[in-house]
Amino acid sequence: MAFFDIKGLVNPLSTLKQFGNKPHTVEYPKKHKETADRYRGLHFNDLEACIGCGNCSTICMNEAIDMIHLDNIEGSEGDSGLRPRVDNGRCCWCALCVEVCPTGSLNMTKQDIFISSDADAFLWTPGVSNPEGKDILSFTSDEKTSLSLFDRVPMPEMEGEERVKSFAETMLYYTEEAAREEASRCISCSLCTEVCPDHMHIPEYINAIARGEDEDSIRIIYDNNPLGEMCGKVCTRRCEDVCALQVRGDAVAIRWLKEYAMSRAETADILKEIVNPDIQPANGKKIGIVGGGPAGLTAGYYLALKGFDVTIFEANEYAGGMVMYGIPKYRLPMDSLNKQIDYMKSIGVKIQFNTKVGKDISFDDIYKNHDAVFVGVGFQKPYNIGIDGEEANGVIPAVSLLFDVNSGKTPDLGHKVVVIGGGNVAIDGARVSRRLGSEVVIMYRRRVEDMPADWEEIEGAEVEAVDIMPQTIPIEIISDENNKVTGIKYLKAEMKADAGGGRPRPVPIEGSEAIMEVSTVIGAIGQEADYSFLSDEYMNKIEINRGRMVVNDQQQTKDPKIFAGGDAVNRTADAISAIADGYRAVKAIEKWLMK
Amino acid sequence: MDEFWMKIIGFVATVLLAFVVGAVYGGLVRKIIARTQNRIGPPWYQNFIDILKLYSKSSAINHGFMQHIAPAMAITASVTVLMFVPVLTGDGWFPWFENLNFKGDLIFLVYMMVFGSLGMALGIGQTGNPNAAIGVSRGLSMMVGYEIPFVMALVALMVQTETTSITGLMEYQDQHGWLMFSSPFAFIAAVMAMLGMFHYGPFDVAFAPSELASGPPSEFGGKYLALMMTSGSIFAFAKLVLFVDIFMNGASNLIILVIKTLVLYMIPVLYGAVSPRYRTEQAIRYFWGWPTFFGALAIIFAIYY
Amino acid sequence: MREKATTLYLGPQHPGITGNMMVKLKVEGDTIQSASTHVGYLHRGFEKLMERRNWLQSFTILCRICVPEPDPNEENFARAVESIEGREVPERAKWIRAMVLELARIGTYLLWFAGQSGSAGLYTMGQWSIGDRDYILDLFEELTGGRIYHMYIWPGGVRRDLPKGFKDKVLQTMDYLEKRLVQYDKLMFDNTIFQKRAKGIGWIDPAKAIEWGVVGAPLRAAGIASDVRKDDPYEIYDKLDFELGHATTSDVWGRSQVRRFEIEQSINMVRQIMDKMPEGEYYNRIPNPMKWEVPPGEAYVKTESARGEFGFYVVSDGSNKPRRVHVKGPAYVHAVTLLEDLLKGANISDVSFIMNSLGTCPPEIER
Amino acid sequence: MTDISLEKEQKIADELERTFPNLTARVRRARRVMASLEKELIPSVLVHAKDNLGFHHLSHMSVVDWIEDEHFEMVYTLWNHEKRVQLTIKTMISRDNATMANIDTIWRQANTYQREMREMFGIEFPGFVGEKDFLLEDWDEMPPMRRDFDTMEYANKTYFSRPGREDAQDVRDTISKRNGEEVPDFAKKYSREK
Amino acid sequence: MPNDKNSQKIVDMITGFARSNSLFMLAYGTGCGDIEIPPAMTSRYDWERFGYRKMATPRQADVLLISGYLATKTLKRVIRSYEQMQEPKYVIGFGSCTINGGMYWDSYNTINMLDHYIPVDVYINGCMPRPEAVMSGLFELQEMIKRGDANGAQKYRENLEWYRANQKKIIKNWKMPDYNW
Repeated sequence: MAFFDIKGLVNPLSTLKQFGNKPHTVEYPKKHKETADRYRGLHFNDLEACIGCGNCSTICMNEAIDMIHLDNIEGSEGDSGLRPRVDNGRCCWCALCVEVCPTGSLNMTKQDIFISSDADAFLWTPGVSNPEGKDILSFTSDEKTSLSLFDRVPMPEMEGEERVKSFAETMLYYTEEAAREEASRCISCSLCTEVCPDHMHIPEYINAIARGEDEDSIRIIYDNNPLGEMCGKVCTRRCEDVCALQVRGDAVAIRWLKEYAMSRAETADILKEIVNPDIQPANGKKIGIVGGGPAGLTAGYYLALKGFDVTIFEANEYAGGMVMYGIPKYRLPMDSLNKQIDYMKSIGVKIQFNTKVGKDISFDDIYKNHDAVFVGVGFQKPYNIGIDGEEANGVIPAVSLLFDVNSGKTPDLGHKVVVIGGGNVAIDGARVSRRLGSEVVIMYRRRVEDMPADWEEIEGAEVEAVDIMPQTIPIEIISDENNKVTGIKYLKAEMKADAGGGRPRPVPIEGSEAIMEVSTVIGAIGQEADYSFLSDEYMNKIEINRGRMVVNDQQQTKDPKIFAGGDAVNRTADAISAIADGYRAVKAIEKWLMK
Repeated sequence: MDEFWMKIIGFVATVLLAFVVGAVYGGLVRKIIARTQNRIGPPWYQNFIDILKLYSKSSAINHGFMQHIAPAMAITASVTVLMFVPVLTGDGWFPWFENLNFKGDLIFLVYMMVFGSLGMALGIGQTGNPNAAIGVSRGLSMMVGYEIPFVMALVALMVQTETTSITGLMEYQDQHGWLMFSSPFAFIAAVMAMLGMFHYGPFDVAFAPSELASGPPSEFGGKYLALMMTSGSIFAFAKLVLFVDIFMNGASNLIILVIKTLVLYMIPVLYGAVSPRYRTEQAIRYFWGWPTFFGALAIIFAIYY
Repeated sequence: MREKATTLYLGPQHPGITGNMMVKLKVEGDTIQSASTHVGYLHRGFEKLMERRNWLQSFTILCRICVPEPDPNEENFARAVESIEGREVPERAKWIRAMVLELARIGTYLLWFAGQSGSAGLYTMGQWSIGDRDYILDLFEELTGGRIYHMYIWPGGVRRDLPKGFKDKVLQTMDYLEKRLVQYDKLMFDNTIFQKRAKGIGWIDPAKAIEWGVVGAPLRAAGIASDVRKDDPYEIYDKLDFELGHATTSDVWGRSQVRRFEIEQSINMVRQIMDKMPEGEYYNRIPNPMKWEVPPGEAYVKTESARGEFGFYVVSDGSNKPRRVHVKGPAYVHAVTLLEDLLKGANISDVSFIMNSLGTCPPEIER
Repeated sequence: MTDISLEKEQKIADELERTFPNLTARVRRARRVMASLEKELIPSVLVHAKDNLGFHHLSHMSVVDWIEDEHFEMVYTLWNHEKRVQLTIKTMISRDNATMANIDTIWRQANTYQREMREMFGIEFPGFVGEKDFLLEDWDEMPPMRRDFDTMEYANKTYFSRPGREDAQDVRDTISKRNGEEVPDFAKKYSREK
Repeated sequence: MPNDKNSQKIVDMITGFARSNSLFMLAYGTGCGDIEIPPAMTSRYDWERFGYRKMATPRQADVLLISGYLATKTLKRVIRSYEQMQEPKYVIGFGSCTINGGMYWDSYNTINMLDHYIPVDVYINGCMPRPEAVMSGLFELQEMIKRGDANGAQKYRENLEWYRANQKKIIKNWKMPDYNW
């Protein structure tokens, strides 16, 4: 150091000139500096968009988020009715809850100050406590940044040209790795279980798959669904419609994960070994089941487990009902279904094949020889198309076509087939027809997006070069002198908004009439039940309303000894509802007989 | 008799004035430092609020009799010092603010200025707080440091003016101009010593928060602290007036007084704002270096003046 | 004359202590005979808590380990998990991370300016530098949504991309800070008194420095050029052009100079990063956080924080929760054994001064 | 870049294995060498690494509780400033009556680590003098970092939790109740964590 | 005598004004919340504008700012500091962790509810609360003081046994003088 360090004295003093500078103080509270656009302030929850999945509550490591009932919010399908409440005495503003919110309803706002002298005031229901937060959202999570995995693991499928060559399964299903990945997307909210008619334990079996415990997964599936593999392939999976992830992305492939789990049990023996059910000793009660469809099989299986002596009367060579005969084999191979039925047989369910009730055995016999009867006959009889000329040769109901094909026949449909309808059966008919070598057109009255069929089925049809003609109303089937179908006359339609507020209706466009040359017309408008096996006596005992048997919530008909389920009972008319009916009937029968 | 009462009223008014001006200065200093630190700072009257609040606080903690003595001695010392410093001179104000003076009061003042600190030291020693004890010992060491140049400067003045009374000094200045100019080395030495007296700047080692928490007043809260702050305000003012009196020929009215004292006050304040603190021994070395040199120079200068 | 030794407790409630810890001093006069550090006032049991939290949840509590500079914690944890799991990090994320770390370093150095000068009584410096640090915090708020706890660097990349116009703001702030550095120099580094206070204080024997576990600026001030960014480059530090601070005096003054030099380097690095940052993805998405299992393995990763080598030892047993996360902050050595050694024979005036020069941060000692 | 030569790392590993026959060393990647051996040899290996191999810096020292296998794993991480290589040395010690050699004579800062380990894991270091309390004060439970110490339980027992949150519902329960669904017990472990 | 009441009122107003506009905080960073205090007290937010200051010793402080979680070891010191403070004294709970444990709710070494150990006048929520929030909390406290609602110290004196029981539940080794406050 120099003798006297002048710089060391002058330089510090020179900084005193800062006195003249304007202070850079933020004059809070006179001026409130706005927080950044991403600021993680207090939460805001859009109560309408929130589905109450509780994922925010799960991710919160501080257990700051409770799910609570709010007075004005009722639960509904796909909405648990619960809403998050944040304990701000625990919150650390990490915004992980925002990142995992599948709907994006929970966000953070710019509200940065929360002060109270009351320690209990910090329970904060976002959206209720701060309705004004809606306009000052700051930290949000979009599809790209969200931690919810919105993209489904793609399902491997067969090539379009390959598919139509055979009835081999078109879906190649998940490999183990893909299944684990897909299963791990599930956030376990269980909203799906409410929508599932059978209330399967969906989050549990998916989590079991995610953790690599496939056998546990199978056991959980078998807890209330003995046709898991079938459901895994062809279920209408309404569960996926309410999946928390489908709000902003793809639903978890619940159905295919079930398929994956069930396919781990390759044979009935392995299945038995895995499920290893606890069969109760025989209790001496006998149950007769009419119809070996999903409802009947389910009822039979669980009744057998509970020690009942169960006999199923099945009209056809194989059990399974519409699932066996109404679903094409490229969706549900016969082996798969038979495996499940074989397993049921192995635990003591008796099935009398080729026994049509009303013909081979009278319903009266069954009624009298059993302690209870379960009727699961389903809908077999197709509706008529309801247009002129439908008596012509070459007009076949889709159900019949499917029955024939599934029974091993290969009917000749000619070069061009038109399928009328937009449901799954219509698509099945169309795709089967493609496999039989015909060109196929689907005529549907409304738009493609209105079709009740699964979008995957529609896509599958498109891949297989099925031509879909939406907004087309057939008006007449034209046949030649031999009463053989030659063409179909149709009108184009436009969609008009319904004045009553219902869904838009197709209205024919005048002068758009055209004729298409076809060789076969397949009608897939719907089916109804065939109650010819019931004598008048029983018809009177059992109330039948608009073609359906009337049952109480225990599946019990007016005759307490007769229980019913399946398509013949419930409106939804799908396999999983039938299984649910069967399962519910089991409980009711047990309760009724063992009381 | 009349004169006596005038004196009494004068005392009270002086103390009040000293307190008010001292506290306002305190507030201004905070404001000025704040501005150098790029911020706005507290309002100028903040010190009043602080002191008022402290008076309204309970002060229940008791470390014994001597603890009560400390603030009392501090305030006594500062009031006494003030009493012997003519605050305002000139005709109109004179009887009220001239205060006491006698021959040799400069020496008495130097003694009284130390007296307060010693009294504090006694009281603080009683509290048993090591921070306070260390603070006191540092403060006393510092005092030993800055008193030497300061006394040397005063000696120079006394030698030069041949009087030991403040009024004497002022009379001298009336005739010969400010001592600040006629005895520059004494002024330099005194100002350098003054840096230490105000405990700002590099010489706040006795109160260094990062070392000793609050330093000497660590154990004093509430009213005690209020008393100490009051006495501090008065003492600061007294010291400033003393400097003004002896180097700048006092002030004849309030405005001049404020200007002169404020200018003088800014020296330690501003230097303090930009200076880290010296360690005790460094501070003493500083005082015994340049300031003492200037003090000695001043005495020599005065002898040959 | 021999004075009686008194015991002086510096802390935990004491303005001169960085954070909440205590140094028990045996003092004779102003000279310290012996010192011992007492910590635990901030112990939260992070390592235990992380055993209860899954990998993603752990990420949120990590940043609380060192409050002034949380980012190296996040960086370390993210890198440890990525290294165990073999997860790729997008190139852009690496650049963003480096930017965040450098900004954090600048912020911490600014805070250190305040601590170092404040402990010497130069409060104006603290008022300036903490005020200026706020501009860095503003940047962080804009980038991450939080001023202090960013929770931004997470396994797989970073949480959000740079907001619009962020680059300009960063560069503006850097220009501003560079201008302010001139003022800082004048006030603090040119200041005779500061130099007098700092020179020769807290001397660490350069020959023993490595062995004593000295890291970071104190080690560089002892003439040993050691920096994780150079020695064991992570992220994109090998693509940046920067120099390390260097001093040989090995005292507080040397450490101050090293830091003073490095803040300038960091400003430069941020500029380089803003210039060279590639476009692209910033995040390699992790699986569903509740089910995210990290394969068994372990990693010791380290980051050069503003205080030196910050290490994380992370062990996974293959479950969805960490088996063990062990945090080793530089202060773990600096503020305990090293500080105790350095304080022996020092003046009490210098305790806080030396502590600040070592970059003491109690929360990282105790976690 | 992937083809970095691991020569210097391999050399260190070989050197270690040659000197200590019971030691296994491997190169994990560039700049990372790992060695494991039995606990008795630890001090001599550390001294060797420090004095002869240039690992002067003790980066970190840690312990992992493998409660299932009934042992603690001690981990020492060293850094060589010249060669820029990190050497990790591991050993297993038994979990009950856990003792480990004191190394604060080799590295002074090991003192702190050992104090923490003694307090947090209950590992004793014979011959080690260090102050008893480190992070905790008047702790009379099991050393808290042991895996079998349940911090949640202890916190519930010792500290208060603010009431007013009892009305919280579980989503799964709410939905099952609405469904009339009965989740079998064996499946509950797959339900969402509460 | 109405006159007396009025004068009492005026005295209260004046003391309320003085007390609320001159808050001396105890400079005790008990937890991580302390990191937002420097910005609040330095040039960018400058809380000295409102007469807030940091004081180094409890004797001189009016406000105890509990900046975040309290480890049990710190709790003991905090209680001690609190009892040394001169009345009127106020406590501000800073951050989530003082309210219900915050993110350390399951830690074995941190308390969850501060108001079970010392009375709290105002809580500032956040983790970290911004400097604005800190200042807002202090404004709230000012208002309370003016209204005469900030009477935590009185509560503490009245319920001392309850507080002591809670404190002693955690602090096993109770070696504390009884302060004659």
